[in-house]
Amino acid sequence: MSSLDELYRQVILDHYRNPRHRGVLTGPHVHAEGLNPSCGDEFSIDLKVEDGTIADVAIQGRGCSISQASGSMMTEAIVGKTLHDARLLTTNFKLMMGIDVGADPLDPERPGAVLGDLEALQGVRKFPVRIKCATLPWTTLADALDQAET
Amino acid sequence: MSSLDELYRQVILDHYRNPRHRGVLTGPHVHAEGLNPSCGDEFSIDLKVEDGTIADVAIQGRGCSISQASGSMMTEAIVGKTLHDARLLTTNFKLMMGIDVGADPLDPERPGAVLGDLEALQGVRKFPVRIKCATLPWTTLADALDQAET
Amino acid sequence: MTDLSHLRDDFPILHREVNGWPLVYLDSAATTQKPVQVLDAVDAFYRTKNANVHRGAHTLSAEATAAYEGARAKVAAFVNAGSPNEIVFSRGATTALNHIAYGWGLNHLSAGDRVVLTVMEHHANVVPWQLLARYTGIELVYLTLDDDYEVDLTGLDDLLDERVKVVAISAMSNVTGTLGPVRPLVEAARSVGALVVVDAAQLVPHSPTDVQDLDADFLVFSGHKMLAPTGIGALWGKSERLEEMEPTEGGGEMIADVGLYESRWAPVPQKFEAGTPPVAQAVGLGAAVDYLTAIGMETVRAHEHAITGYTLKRLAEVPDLKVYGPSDPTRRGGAVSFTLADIHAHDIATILDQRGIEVRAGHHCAKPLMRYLAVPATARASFYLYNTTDDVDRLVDGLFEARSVFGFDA
Amino acid sequence: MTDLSHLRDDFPILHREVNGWPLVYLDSAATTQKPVQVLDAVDAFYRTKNANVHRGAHTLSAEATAAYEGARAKVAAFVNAGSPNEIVFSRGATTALNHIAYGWGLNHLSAGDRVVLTVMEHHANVVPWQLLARYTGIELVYLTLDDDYEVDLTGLDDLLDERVKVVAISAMSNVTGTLGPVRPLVEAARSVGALVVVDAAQLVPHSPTDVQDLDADFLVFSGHKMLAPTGIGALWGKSERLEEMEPTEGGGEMIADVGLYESRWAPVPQKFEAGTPPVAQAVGLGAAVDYLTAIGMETVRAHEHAITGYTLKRLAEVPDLKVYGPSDPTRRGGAVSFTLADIHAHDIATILDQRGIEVRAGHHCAKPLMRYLAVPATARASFYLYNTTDDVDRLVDGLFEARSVFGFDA
Ligand SMILES: Cc1ncc(COP(=O)(O)O)c(C=O)c1O
Ligand SMILES: Cc1ncc(COP(=O)(O)O)c(C=O)c1O
Repeated sequence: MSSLDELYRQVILDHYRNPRHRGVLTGPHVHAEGLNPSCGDEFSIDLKVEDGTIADVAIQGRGCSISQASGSMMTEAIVGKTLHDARLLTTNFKLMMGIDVGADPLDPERPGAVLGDLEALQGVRKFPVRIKCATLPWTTLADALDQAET
Repeated sequence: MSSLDELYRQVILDHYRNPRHRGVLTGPHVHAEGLNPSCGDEFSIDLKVEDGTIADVAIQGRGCSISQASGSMMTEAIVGKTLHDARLLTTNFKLMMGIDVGADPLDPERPGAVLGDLEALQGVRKFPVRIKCATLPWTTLADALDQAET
Repeated sequence: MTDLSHLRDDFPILHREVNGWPLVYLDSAATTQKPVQVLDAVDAFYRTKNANVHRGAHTLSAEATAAYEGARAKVAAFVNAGSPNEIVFSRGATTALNHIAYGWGLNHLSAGDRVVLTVMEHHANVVPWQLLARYTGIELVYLTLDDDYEVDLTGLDDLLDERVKVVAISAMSNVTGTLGPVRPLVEAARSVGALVVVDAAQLVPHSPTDVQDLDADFLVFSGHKMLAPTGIGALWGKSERLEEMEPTEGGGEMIADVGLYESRWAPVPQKFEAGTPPVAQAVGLGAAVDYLTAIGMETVRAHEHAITGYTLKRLAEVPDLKVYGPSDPTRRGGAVSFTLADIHAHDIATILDQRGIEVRAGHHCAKPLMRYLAVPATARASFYLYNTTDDVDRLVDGLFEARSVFGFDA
Repeated sequence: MTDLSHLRDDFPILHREVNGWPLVYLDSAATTQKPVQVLDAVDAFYRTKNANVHRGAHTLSAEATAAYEGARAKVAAFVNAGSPNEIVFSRGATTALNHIAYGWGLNHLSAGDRVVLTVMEHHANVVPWQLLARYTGIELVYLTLDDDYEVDLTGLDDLLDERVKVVAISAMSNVTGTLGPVRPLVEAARSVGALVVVDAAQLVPHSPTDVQDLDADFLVFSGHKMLAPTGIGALWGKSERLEEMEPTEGGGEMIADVGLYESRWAPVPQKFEAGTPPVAQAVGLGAAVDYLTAIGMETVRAHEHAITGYTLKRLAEVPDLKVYGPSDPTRRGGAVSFTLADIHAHDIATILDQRGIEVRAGHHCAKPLMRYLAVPATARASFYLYNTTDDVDRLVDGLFEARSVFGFDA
């Protein structure tokens, strides 16, 4: 497979064109916004947290296929997870992107560790300038998780 | 003669160490000041003008041997001259320095054209960075002449 | 089309490969590549006459000063300035615009005064005025674009009144290629006594420029966008304007005298060149000006009109592609922004980059314009004298691949 | 003495002649010469990866950005900054000091606040504060020198009170070679909550520098005085201080978002780097830092102590010569200012230049100091790693010739 085909997997284009959980939440929720100033990509997230678990999520954003697909896939991966597992997932995602987060890869058997569909994004790693596209939703999520925990 | 010897003629060192007409004038006179910002040389001149003739002159200043000697020699050359002849001398001096003043050299027979001792300064021409030292008194004089004429 | 392809040999970088393909550099509006003539001039300066300028009585310093001031004279001649003293060297167009906003604006503008801009301005000609507004309370007013992406002057008469003190306009947009209507604005501004500031960062590199003929008050540009090194640019100002301006930086060289509590300034242009200037970079700019002059700026412009025309024609063959910019290639510059179907500009740039084709994607430091055009990002191909129709053909091939990667029919 | 003479081969200019003599360059305090390693790094950048930084999704832009940010990391490590984000690239020390005065000072100082300077400051660390005084009404207060040209701290306790908000001091005088007492001043300033700004233009090139250990708030230096190209310098600031600082220039790159009337800034350090930065020059500074690191800054300093000591010893042989600067060569920098009998400094410089020896003559951009020392001008020999005792011997021979030209006994 050429690196372009690895980057633009079918599932990524599908999420780009049909983003999941798009919109805003009503009722109590936390909200966070992220921006990539160098390229202008925007991402925002609403999280509804119940008993330490992500009960619902909604996202909005504008940007390239990578950032938007990453965000859409992220919503599917975190909904229903505990805040803790969502954090583990964030760590694991960044590790997959080759970002040194000062931690080892997680035991792939742990629920928070399973990237699933998100693994389609591993082709991004070969495109260093696009890594920040893929991680924008995750840094925004981290922000929302911080809020949810305080 | 080496170019250094040409530059530092005995007569120049003599004027540097024993500047003529040093001081200030009392009574009515015009006054002008000049500064060479890049090297800090300073020069000021008082001119007493009677009937269109330079009746007396006094100078003050600090700086290198070239600027100070040029000023001292200038006082000897202009005292007793008409304003017009002092201007001609200024032109001639600048021409000697190789400065394009948009005029031809003057007839050497004309009283205003005779540089006399000042010709000792022609060695400066070989030292382009020092030309502005030699001309500082003359641009200051030009300023004073402007005032005397208005 | 004027064939300048023989010049490509002067540009070492054009012979490198990117991702296994020969480089096609289509990002000259961001920064241009450098010919060996410029690189050699800079190198030779360091190897033979490097010294600090203006301060020294020694030979090296005199030679360095002559090289530096010689570059000033070349730049002055290149834009037909009235005198080399009307050229202030700055780090680039951005710094120059800030000098104007602060150095002139802080001392001449006050609350309620207006500065007229256009929505197509680069951030460099927006943010300094916003910063100035914080300190002075001036108001910013924007001209918009018409349907063919030209600056819309219809409302100008209503807009211009005695409150307007400055009109600051880009002579050529780095996004749409639109030529700013400098002449009509100069005329209109004069009628209310306003100053005109021209951001010529995209004009001077690409077109003959005559500041006396344009008759604005200030005009700025960057060396790195015209074959010269990074770190150097120029601010041209009419003598009277420069005299009115206060220095924005204090330090060595810009002074006549420094006391403990007060100082007096050196004459223009030194007054605006505090500290050790970018000497070698100025020398490089001088060499770039020599290079461009030898080719002839009319030739440069003609070549760009031709290649822009060819590009617009070929892009029209790509389905779902939309160009943002004037349609007549002879009435615009060689920065061509576009979108392609629902493929985001960054994805286009990545796909092209895989084929060694370097285009820019994003907001191009013109967020107000992107909002005005209601497009989050565009891809942009921009040209200079070293580009050929082959480059354009490879661009178009790449765009067809982008379509196919994103599942569109070729 | 540490023999670094093998390094001379790295400096092409040292092989040229001046007025028929091999060049003896004794003006490194004004600007240093450049080794081929630096010239090659700059050239290679332009030939292989030149592009604008931060803005692009393409390979060239990514490579250029990596080179630029890599240079920032090198510079940060060189002065032991807490993080590369504490390094702001600027045009030079002068621009950096202006950034501090305006960017921090305008927003934190007001009428009656005091800034403490010393009489030995370079204009770059005087005029920005004077300009700030115009806008804010702050007062400047000066520390003087003692008999051995050291900063006199005896009156410090009386001087320091809660009005003092900033202490801005040179870490090494470019005239006398005096080392500014940064440590005691940091301690004293802390006691009244004042900030410390260090002008390290002459320190960083010549001595190991550890900003965390010095513990000041801001520290600035210029690349061209440490083997790097002109047009680049650095502002180091503690993170908290940089966060408190407002941008002094607006434009591209320094923004998070730009609206028509308001904008939001990018994070530090981008917030202070509006427009296209001096990319290639930063890369050159990175290469210079590599070069100096390979030699070792301890070695550089030891070499300069040795050559300064030798110079002071040899100058003592010249009758009627007076040195302005501390007498202990290990407690001072390698800038040696002097006068000789009644021979004006410019005449000394010209006579030396006739023998290919380049020294500086004048006020050295330190007019307050010249007035304080009551001397209109000095000649100055200043050294760097490429100077040898032979250079000093030729200087001394030249000074004897100056004596003879001016009619003194040898
Ligand atoms: C129209 C325009 N103005 C100003 C600038 C700013 O130039 P620089 O980044 O060289 O300061 C640019 C380039 O980015 C530009 O295209
Ligand atoms: C002590 C000192 N401070 C500041 C400066 C200013 O540096 P630059 O001219 O590189 O901005 C210099 C050099 O001239 C200096 O010697």
